[in-house]
Amino acid sequence: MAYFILKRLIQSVFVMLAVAFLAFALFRFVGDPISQMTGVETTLADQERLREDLGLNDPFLVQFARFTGKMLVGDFGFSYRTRQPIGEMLLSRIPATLELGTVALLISLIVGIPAGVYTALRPRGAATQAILISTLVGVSIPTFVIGIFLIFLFGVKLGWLPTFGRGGTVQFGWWRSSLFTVDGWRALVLPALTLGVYQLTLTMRLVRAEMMEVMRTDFIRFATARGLPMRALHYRHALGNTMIPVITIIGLQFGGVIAFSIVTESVFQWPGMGLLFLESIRFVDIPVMGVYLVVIAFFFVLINLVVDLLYLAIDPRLRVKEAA
Amino acid sequence: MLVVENLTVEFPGRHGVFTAVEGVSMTVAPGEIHGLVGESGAGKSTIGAAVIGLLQAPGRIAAGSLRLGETDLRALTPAEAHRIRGKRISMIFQDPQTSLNPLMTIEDQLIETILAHEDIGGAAARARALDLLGEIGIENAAARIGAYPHQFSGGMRQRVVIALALCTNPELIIADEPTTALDVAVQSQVLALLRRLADTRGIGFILITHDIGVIAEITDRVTVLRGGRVMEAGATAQVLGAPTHPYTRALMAAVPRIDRKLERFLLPAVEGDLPETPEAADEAEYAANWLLSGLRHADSGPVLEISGLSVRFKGTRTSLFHAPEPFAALSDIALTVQPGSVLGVVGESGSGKSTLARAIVGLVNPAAGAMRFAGEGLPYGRARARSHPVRRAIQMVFQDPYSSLNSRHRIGEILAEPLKLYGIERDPAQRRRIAGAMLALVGLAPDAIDRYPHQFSGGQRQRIAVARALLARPSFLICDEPTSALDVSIQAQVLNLLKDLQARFGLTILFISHNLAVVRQMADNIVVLKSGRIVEAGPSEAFFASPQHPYSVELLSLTPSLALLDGAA
Amino acid sequence: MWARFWQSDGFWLFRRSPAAMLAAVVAVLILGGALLAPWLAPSNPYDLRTFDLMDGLLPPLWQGGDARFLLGTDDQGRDMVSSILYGARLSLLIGFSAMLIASVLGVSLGVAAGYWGGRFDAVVMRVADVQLALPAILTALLIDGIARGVLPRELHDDLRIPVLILAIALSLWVNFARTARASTFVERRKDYVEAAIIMGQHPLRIMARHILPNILGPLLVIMTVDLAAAILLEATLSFLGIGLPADSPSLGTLIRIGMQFLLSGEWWILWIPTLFLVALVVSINLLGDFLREVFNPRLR
Amino acid sequence: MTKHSLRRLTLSAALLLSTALAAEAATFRWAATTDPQTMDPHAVNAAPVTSFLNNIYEGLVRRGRDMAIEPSLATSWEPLTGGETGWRFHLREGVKYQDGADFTADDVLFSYERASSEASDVRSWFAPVASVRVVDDFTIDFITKAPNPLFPDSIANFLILDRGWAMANGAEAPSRDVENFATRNTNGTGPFKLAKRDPGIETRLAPNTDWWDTREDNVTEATFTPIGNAATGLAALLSGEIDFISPIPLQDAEQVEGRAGFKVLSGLETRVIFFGFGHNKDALSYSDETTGKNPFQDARVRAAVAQALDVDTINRVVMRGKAVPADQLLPAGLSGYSEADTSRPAFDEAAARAALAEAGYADGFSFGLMCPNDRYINDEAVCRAAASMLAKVGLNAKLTAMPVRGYFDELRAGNYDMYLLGWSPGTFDAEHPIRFLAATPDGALGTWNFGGYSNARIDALLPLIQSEVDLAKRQAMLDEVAAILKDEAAYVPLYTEPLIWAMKESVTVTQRPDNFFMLRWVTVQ
Repeated sequence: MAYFILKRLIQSVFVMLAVAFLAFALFRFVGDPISQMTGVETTLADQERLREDLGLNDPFLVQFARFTGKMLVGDFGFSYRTRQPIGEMLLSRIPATLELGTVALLISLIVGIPAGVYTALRPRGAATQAILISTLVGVSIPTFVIGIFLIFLFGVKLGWLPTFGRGGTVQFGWWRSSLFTVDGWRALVLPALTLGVYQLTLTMRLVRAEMMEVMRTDFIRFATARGLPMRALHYRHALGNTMIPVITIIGLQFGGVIAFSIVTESVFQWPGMGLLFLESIRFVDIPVMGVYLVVIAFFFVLINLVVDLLYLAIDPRLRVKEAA
Repeated sequence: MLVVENLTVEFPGRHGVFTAVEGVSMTVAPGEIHGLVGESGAGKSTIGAAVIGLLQAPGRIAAGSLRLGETDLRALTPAEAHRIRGKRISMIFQDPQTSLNPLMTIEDQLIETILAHEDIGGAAARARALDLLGEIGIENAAARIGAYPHQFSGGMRQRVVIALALCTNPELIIADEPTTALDVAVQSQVLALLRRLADTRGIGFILITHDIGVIAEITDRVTVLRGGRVMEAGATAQVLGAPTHPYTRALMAAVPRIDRKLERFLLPAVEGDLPETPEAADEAEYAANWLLSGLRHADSGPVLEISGLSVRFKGTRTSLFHAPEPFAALSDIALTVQPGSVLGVVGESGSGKSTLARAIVGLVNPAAGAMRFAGEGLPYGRARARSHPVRRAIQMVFQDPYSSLNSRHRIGEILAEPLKLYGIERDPAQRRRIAGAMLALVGLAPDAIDRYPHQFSGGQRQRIAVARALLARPSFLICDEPTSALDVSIQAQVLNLLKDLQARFGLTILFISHNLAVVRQMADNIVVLKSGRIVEAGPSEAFFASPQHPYSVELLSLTPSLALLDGAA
Repeated sequence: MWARFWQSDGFWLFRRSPAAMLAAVVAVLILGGALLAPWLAPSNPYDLRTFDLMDGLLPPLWQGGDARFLLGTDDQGRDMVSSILYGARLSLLIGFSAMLIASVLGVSLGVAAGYWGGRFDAVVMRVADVQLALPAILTALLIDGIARGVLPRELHDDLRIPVLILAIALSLWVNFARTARASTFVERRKDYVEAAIIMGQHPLRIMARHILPNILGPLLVIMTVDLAAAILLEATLSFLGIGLPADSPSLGTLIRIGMQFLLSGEWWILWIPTLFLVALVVSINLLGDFLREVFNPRLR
Repeated sequence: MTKHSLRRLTLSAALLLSTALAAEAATFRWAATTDPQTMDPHAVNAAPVTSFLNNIYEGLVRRGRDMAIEPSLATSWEPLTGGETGWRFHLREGVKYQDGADFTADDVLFSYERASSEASDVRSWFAPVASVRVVDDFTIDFITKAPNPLFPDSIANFLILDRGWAMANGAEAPSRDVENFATRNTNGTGPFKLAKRDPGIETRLAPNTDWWDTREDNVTEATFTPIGNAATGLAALLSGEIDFISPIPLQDAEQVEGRAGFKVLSGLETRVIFFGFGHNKDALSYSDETTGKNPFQDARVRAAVAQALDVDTINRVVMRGKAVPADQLLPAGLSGYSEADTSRPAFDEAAARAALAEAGYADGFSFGLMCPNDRYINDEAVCRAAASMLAKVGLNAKLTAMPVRGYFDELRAGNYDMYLLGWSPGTFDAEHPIRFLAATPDGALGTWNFGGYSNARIDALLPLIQSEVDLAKRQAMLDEVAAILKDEAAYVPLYTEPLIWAMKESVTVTQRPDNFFMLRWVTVQ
């Protein structure tokens, strides 16, 4: 167990370093930060001096080494755009993204799993077909179109929900949460929906497929032969056994959610990491992009770890075996 | 108690309606074990499913009546039918590995089942569960009840399954191949348990099996099925003792006897096989000559010598500090195989039979020991060059004919592969010619060459597998449980084939099986494996006459003897 | 061959699944329209000479537009019909090539990883993790950047499409790798593979001739799903500003352009391409579902 | 002089003036596309920053509703006499910083040193300055290297910090790479003070109650939110979550106008959009046919380009008629705009083809056209329109539209044959574009003259223009430069960019052509 976790953590460091390297390799190509940092009237000489001072003329590897070296001692450097310390910037943005992602995920689970079970148990029903098709349409519209559409429907036309931002937030230390005010929740609904649609469809179809398979296994047939109540059959026995693959995919997807929140956040002006990242790209804010990527990588690693631990929790077979 | 009258079950399908069971009638009395015997496709499982009302869609009962006591099972609404399940009729499935929910402790599964049918407290339910486990022979049930299925061995698991079927005190239990997946030792115990339950509790059983041995051992009455129809039915002793129907006779003739070695099984022709035409004979002849021309007999000296062979698998690492315990699959194996002889390797599952074969062909890396083939030292698995001549000289026939042929390749390609790979035959046309002939030799029609594996029955596939092996012109053939996945009559065919080939080409064979009876039919010498060690070795006949090692003795005693069949065949 | 297809279970199921048939019809229509765009389209939206700013922002015919433009024109005076046909052509080109590259890359890595296991497997899977950690937009930027950095300037414009394709492919290959790996693990243990190993066949030959054909089923499903995903991803990327230039629009780019007219009353510029895209993606996904059924007999 | 000439630019503003009467107190929420990246007035010379900080800090002079220079922290100023060239500023007395400190000449000196230091991004404003001399607490001299008539205009955005405050908080120098106290904190003399700064998310301002000037606004609290996505911003306005947004997409103006409770304020920015050419390239980089030579070096070809472009249609369709065709590198009305010749080449395909034929390109040629796609209003659409028009006379533009983030680097690297650029003169004077766009590049001058256009006469005139005190003479020289640029068709000016603000009916603002948003003129009913 301890060994397992340790192994994962070691791998995770590798993954993060690799990502940092990739990220860094790309920065030089995104554009020239200098022309973004200086005004139109700045002379080329002044620009050149700034470039020198920022160490942008050093060889790529030197820059990378400096970047990682500092990061290892917890110094994430400063943003070219706002001159702020990046660690601070990210801390102020991470909660927004995490809350958005989590709620989106919850929506997708709370709706997706029952829907999946239903459609699995009545594969030929009209309702099933309706659900399947409509969700398909849902995932076939580009996220940004859905987002804008929702904004104008619920924000402008009906005026029920806010169109941007996080609404009322509550501060807990560095964690700024919008989960504790009605206002915050109202602001959360649309972005979470937009972000959740894809997950929802995926979860539903996954649960459905797995359910249909499990329902044909011997132990379900045996349980049926023992005349167990149907709900116990469906939910305790069948659904339980679909969870392993479902969790795997959900885990992967949560990473995807965080990465993909970029679009949603930019549409809803949601002050999360994704938005920060877009701004940084537009501004060639190299250090911010670098740190962002490393953080994302870290989340992925973390999620993978959690998923594996969940396996152990769910499936006794994976736990260390006692002698039979 | 259970009365089935001319039951007919149909499966409407793409190619019209398929009738799985037709006009079958049978009865089961309390405390009686009624055996349904037949080969795959005989419809025996379908009958069981029909009785308990769990026919797989789109199957439906087209005609006939099913009555359990006063209840007309066909008249029940789905809800009522579901209430009857478990309460009055229960079922035992073939594979204990898959028939328990892996994520729940057996305690939960038992209690859940009991409470589903009886309104007693959880404590009472638990008490009953404990008694039950005790009754079906699980030591210190109190401790084990909290365990998960995977923590039980196969036999124990099957007992748990039985306990689950029992815990609601049903009148009728349908046991579908309850012992097929188990070792002989366990098998006999489970069978004994069923018998006891029938006698003590007066439960009626429908015992579905393909194994006449099992039938002979415990059933009171038997119904012989073929293609969904009843061939013959009656009291077991009477039916097996004096079979009237030719199919029953054929079936029994095909059963390998542990008490004697037959030269050949006589059996009914199976459709799809090669009719005895002169052309076919010529073809077979051609293949035979081709083989003979290529077979170099290992001149004098043993073909295979193994000494001190050990194989270890390293366990999964779970701790940072302790290296995992290696698990010894084989330890200190020594054996020799003389040219033209058949060495039988017997043992229960997990005894290391297959590991031995895999070590010889180089699929696993031995930890220690020496292997010499035809006098030459044999490199270990990973060290063995892909081009090493022994890769041609040693060929293997696998247990499962369904997975040993690449289902995406035509038979022609599959057979041509060795010829091509070993550079035995350069010209494609010629390769095809030889492959075709070889098919004839193993008794398959020539048109087989352009078909795909899934278009053949298990037995035919196994013969194709043999053909593929022969096409390498091997001097040594390893057969790993070649027939254990097959119906008896098919098994008989394959065994015949192997016997013929062996006799004709003096093949040297390593024959692995868990089934002593089968081994006896093939082997000149015997090696008995137990948990990775050789416990006894010697000439076959001597072994069967008077086994030395207690384990061998036990094995022999447990294998169902067909003494009461002696009237027949 | 054909005979086998006609009476294959797949085709039989197909004839019994209205959804699949409808989807197939739509997909075929769009595909045909896209392939034949140069002959079907009233004008060539890539040829600057053929359209005139004067015709800009004309509504569809039924809203009193100009007879020449069935679905109206965009802000450049480009015929929507032509733009959509050519756009679909481009989207499909990008989608297909990206999907193919992704599948080749992913499958070969996945099969190899599943076959050899051990260290190679570990490395491949960690690389996959890294890939997942990079948002598609970033991969796109990365490829684009490297291409700009490495290749001569005059090539850049011709590069946009390849770059986009590569970027999308790179963000999709992981799916294939994981699936291929999983299936290979199963096949690897099967006797026919071991038989081949015993015979001493070359590992690459075993993977290609023996394992690959047996794991195609699930892969085919992913192909369809990812084809749809690729087309959508292309749309999203162009929304994030790293898509195709507006003078050679894909469906995605059309939608991105259309977004500007969400409120301005010229609804057709946004919604017609969107509807078209949805129809395309949905039908592809439906076909994917259908294939999933065909290749998973247990689900029948 | 600016006063009368700017009238047409500020018509809208004038109209609003009447209604701009202080009503009861109100909070005000507004949004724009970009967040001011810093609160340090000398760290970044970018419109969003300067515009925003003008609400908090003040300069010696400021611009009124009509862009005219008016007294701010300086009450009056006059040219230096007695051999010295430069300007003397008489400072306002009794002005207090928001932290209570007194404003003195020393702060101006400090701010000058700070703003002209190496770390500053606005130091170019002080290129002409030789030295600064504090005469007394409320008098200060700016000595310039040469006579500089427009110096006071050129430092309207030179904002003053308190020396004491800066020193005390270690903000002596502008924060260039690492933030300092002044990056997120302010201490100005202006009408508003920073209440809350949440970079990229929200910035809140509160009125400075003891501001020296009389208030015209009635804002009790002002909240600024950056909203990058145009559609989202508009939605936020229409749903009533914000009171004001700038800018909104042209094509949406009508819709917003049509809605009850909302209004649109559209004027002209001072930015002229134009095409430039690679004058110093001896061969086209992206041509298929013409190799080894660069047709754009031929003035006739450049003129043909100008004639082939139907700017009116571009304006009507792409710019929704909100722009105004331009004929020079700065919009009509700004100081130094050449009234001598305000004609622009008429749209005439035939003539264009003829000109091309005459230049030896009867059947045209292909070339690379570079455009940004996120810098100017509908920039990409304009380029596409232009490309299709050019195609009709045989000039096949290969259009590359890219994000601004890499755009200027590409231009500096010479990866274009023809490019689109917009220019807004920081000094609102004709000298500015000449200095940056027409002067031969030498590192200091012509830094945005990517095509390396070079004309000896212009180079000669520039210093004279910069130092000429007599406005008539100066204008004559400016006219000459304008004429040269026009004959040589060095650039092809298209139009002056419109400026579109949208707000609730209840809001009254003043729109200035420099697109500065001044809270002190905001009233909310």
